[in-house]
Amino acid sequence: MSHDTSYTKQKFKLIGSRVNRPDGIDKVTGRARYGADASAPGQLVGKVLRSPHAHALIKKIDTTKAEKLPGVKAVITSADMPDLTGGNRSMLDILENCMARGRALYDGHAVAAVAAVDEQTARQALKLIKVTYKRLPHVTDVDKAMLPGAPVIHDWVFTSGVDPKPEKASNVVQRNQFGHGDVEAGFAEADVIVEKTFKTEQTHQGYIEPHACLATVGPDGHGDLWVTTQGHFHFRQVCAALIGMDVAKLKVTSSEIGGGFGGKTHVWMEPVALVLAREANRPVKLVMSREEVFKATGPTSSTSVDVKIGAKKNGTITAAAAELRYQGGAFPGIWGMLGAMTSFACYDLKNVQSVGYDVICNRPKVAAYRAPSAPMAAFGIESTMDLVAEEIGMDPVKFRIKNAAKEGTQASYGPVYGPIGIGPTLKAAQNHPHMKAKLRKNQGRGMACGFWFNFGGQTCTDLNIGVDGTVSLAVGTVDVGGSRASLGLIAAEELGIEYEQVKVHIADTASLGHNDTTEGSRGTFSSGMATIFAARDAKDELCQRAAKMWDIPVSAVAWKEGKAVAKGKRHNNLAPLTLKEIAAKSPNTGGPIAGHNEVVADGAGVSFASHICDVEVDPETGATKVIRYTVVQDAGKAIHPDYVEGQFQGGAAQGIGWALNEEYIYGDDGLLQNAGFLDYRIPVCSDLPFIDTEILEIPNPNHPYGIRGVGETSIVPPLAAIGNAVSNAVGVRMTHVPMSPPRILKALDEAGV
Amino acid sequence: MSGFLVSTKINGDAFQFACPSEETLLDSLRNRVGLTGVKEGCGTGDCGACSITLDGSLVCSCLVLAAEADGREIGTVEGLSDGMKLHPLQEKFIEHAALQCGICTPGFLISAKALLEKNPKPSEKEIRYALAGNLCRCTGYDKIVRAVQAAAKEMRKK
Amino acid sequence: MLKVGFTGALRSSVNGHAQVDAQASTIRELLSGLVQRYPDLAEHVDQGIAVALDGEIYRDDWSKPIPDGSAVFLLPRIQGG
Amino acid sequence: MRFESPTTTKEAAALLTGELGDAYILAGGTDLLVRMKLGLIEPALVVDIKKIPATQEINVSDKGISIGASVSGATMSEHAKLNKSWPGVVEAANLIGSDQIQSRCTIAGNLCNASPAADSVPALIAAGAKAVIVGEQRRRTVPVEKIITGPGTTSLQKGELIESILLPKQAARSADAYLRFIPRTEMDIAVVGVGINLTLARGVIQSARVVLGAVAPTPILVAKAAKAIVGTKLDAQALENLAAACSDACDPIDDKRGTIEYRTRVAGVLARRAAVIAFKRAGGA
Repeated sequence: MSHDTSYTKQKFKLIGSRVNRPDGIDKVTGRARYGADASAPGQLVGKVLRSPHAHALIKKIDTTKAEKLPGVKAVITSADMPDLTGGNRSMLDILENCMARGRALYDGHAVAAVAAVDEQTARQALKLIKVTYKRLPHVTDVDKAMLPGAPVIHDWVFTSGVDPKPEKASNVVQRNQFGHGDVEAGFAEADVIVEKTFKTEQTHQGYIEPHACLATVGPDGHGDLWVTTQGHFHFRQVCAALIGMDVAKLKVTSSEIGGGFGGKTHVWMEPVALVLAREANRPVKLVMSREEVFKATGPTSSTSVDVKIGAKKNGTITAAAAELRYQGGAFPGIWGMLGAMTSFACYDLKNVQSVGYDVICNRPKVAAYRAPSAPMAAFGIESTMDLVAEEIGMDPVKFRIKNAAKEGTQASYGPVYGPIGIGPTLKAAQNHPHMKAKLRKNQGRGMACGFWFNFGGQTCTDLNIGVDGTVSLAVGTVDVGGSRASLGLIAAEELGIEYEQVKVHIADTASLGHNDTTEGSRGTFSSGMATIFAARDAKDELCQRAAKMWDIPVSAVAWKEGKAVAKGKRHNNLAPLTLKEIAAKSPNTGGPIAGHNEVVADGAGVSFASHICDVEVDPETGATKVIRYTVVQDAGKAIHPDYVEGQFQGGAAQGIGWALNEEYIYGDDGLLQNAGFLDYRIPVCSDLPFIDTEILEIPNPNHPYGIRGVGETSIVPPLAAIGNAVSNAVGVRMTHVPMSPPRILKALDEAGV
Repeated sequence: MSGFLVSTKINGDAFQFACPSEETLLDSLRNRVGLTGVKEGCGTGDCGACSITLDGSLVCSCLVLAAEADGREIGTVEGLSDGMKLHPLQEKFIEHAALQCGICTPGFLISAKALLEKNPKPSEKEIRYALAGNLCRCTGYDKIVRAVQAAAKEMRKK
Repeated sequence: MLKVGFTGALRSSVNGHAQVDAQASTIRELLSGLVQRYPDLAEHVDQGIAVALDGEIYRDDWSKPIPDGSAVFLLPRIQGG
Repeated sequence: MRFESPTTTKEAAALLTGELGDAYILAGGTDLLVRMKLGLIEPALVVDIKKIPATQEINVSDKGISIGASVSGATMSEHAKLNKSWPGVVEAANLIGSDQIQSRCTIAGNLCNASPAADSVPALIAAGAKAVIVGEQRRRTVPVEKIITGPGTTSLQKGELIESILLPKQAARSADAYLRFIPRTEMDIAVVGVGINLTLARGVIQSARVVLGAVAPTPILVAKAAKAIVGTKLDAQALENLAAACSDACDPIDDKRGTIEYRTRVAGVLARRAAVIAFKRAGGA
């Protein structure tokens, strides 16, 4: 069914109000059930044995002793997970990442798994599995992995996107070039050119809930998977394909999810749990430890980025170029490509070129992390923007405003922009009181911009009206941060009923058609759209029923302000019928009343933000404290402002952690040294100030309520905003993230400050 | 494996369970008592998601052996509300949207309650330091601190 | 008549052209027409592709009409967090 | 694993002596349970000493203040006399972990864990604290600096446990201070720690003890650093000399928490700052 998705400028009654979320009480009382909170009669404990080496041949795995241990019900290796992918290399990569196939590719790569009657037995069984390894040369640094002499991790990887096609395998998966114009000519026109190299270290999404699932597979081939995931429909498809099940026979239920930020868009150990359950013919609960989460799920790329920007003295950028090298872990990814696409997206550039490389290393397979790849590119570009502004003696905000992309600008990644929000966020930042606040000694202010695409995708929603007039809304996009409240507001708004009369559920895969994963800032955008259409579908039916109740033609019935009204002089004696009145009679007017919608929710609208940040640096220790932080971002229409602000604040906080202290630290042995929250330092409460927000509401013309995705963009500017602030505080340009105290002190030393 | 019989009072009710001596109180509460509101985020005392009170003092239940709880009183998030009446902290966390994913919420509530019992009028800084043992990755702590401030105000009225 | 732009690795599958002319009224027509002319593009289309129409990115809806004169760009499919 | 909770120190010592496998003492458990969780140790016996009355008390006497081995950091922070006499020791103990950890962690445990970066140890050594050690046969009192012999190792014999830590009576016009550097504001392990205890006479530093943590395999008492400030009113030159002596004494490693270069430099910075605090506390101007 096709619907008009365009923005209607309607006046809202409920949208924009700060109602309590429907799952609030469950979550403050401990009743909400997350990934590890489910149990099944007779369940076993699943555990995974992991590689202690960065790169090694697996010569032999002897499981006989483990199998003989009383209480052990299944022991599996890759031999129990045959390749059923039919030559689909990217699916085989997922399978191989779940369980090593002859070679361990990183510290923590799964090599075997067990299911046993309890925790202690499972632990002991792992110890009884004897693996014979032959260590191979490894590489964990992106620049080193690209060098000609580097150990080549996969002999089947030949760089794509280069001409001529390479004859030798390498760690470089692909080269992607974006841009337009003639950068050489552009640089020749420039009065000032700044060229700089930047590095960022690998970070993890750091969700507090470790991956967890409860898997059951019966002898009839039917399976059940309870799992913490951002996309249970995607998990169903991938798991079914990898282990050879019929998609319809595998029911996946998404538990409450304790944070994901992209890290729960990919399967890691769920297929392993299903295979264990099938082998043991018992339910298997598999919960990762925090150490496993760090070592064997999907952190973001470490990067190395060269930026070159040229400008005229009047502030016009004449050319901009970047080369971006992204470490993608042990399997091919698209992260360098995304970095290259997003790098210059904020600006209106005549001559621009960005080249992204995706590079394989002996590290865990990189996964999406909130606006994946954009923060690292922005760190390089936005730092260089400040340097250019300084060189030409222009205020960095003015310099950005002068060059900001606008409607009609050809984006550096290709398309021509429609109406976009970068200009307004910059203006709002420029006028924000934060910009005028006084700074003290050792304090500095910085700002930076950020961009993210946002996308929509496949969505399917059911709206059922009970005989008492209350509404049950079933959606298939996992609620990662309060979207049920927003969707409840949307359903109530559309139907003209109270918010409290709507109950929103996240349906399992057996109860609803396919929904794409909650990623790309799409949850509220796409399920919001499907909810509106499902409600409109239900309203058509409500009108039908009202017509029956009145015994008049349906053409004489309209839906107004939450009621069915009879049109025309002949019927003006008929009092309007409320949804509740119509619902009460539904058993006699045709049975249950429902609305349904399936849609590809496209047109999510690109998103921009400008952040302002003040820091204080202790010049003797290099410690940086963020003392004030402001996020300005275009949200389209903010359905529930609290949760929009929450997304802005959460993204900024993650960016601050990344900028200052978070990093994967590998030893020369290729082993991860800080796989825990003690030494992988995410911000604690006392590290941060209140994070101010300013929501700009520039409606998205492609959504009936004007919604844009808001979840991701806020992580993009902080790295550069803090880098610029530190530079303004102590006069030293930081080019390596995180700007940890030792790095800052070293930079100060080298600069002789 | 040698077992241990633990007699406790949990959220006011006497409760007995048997467990292996090496089992943590966190695992016992979740797997033997059925109180899954107590969460495991790290198992090493770094995230605070498993915060409970033990004889009134705030601890990470992952760093307590279940055997140590013998004869002692345990308080968890499940015991925070008084029947249908939510604790002011619970109310304010919902009102202020102080949770997104909610996995850290039980731990934050227990820590915040411990703080407000000791210090009914904490400054922002005191709140931030008292909650530094509880990691939240969603909110940037902004709305959590505001919710605790609001709850403190509410509780002082009573 | 439409002008269709190519970036990234897609460009090498259309003989290195930055832009080609095409005639199509929907995304489906556009893609099938292009794949016929440039067989190397098929692999990318199979893996997933995004089409930008006047700046708006469409990933799945192949029935989407393309107004004449639209600025069309073929992009690799993106992932989000 | 066997779990025992004896009620006398002797009994505890006997249990530890009698166990053939790996035996561990449980006081606060904030290190022990982490090591068990990470699979680094698999105890055959754990002896919980919290039911031993002698380990639970803080006792003030003419000799000083005795802190039982299972007294938590939180309990220490609530003891008025202890705070008044040894603010540096209390602040060092209170820097160990979050409020959750504070309810459990002990300074005796911090000492026995023998981490080079233990926060309370430099402060205890600076204070001249002694450990009261009980074995099945004998009881001995040993200066704290003699306990840690290397990362993770101590001079305690099999079957011995610490019953209490004894802080001497603080002399007149004396004070201590402890500072550490961590990248965040809370929840980290010290990258550098400095404990200083000093005594004034007519505004001049008469004696001092300066101890560095996390810059060598064990906390180190730096005599040269003390010498740099003794006889001074902590003028700028004295502070410079103190910083230089501390940096000189460092023998750190590069690891995930800091570099050799960084630790060496910041040891001097923190020593200066800690000395100023202790000096002021002691009534110096």
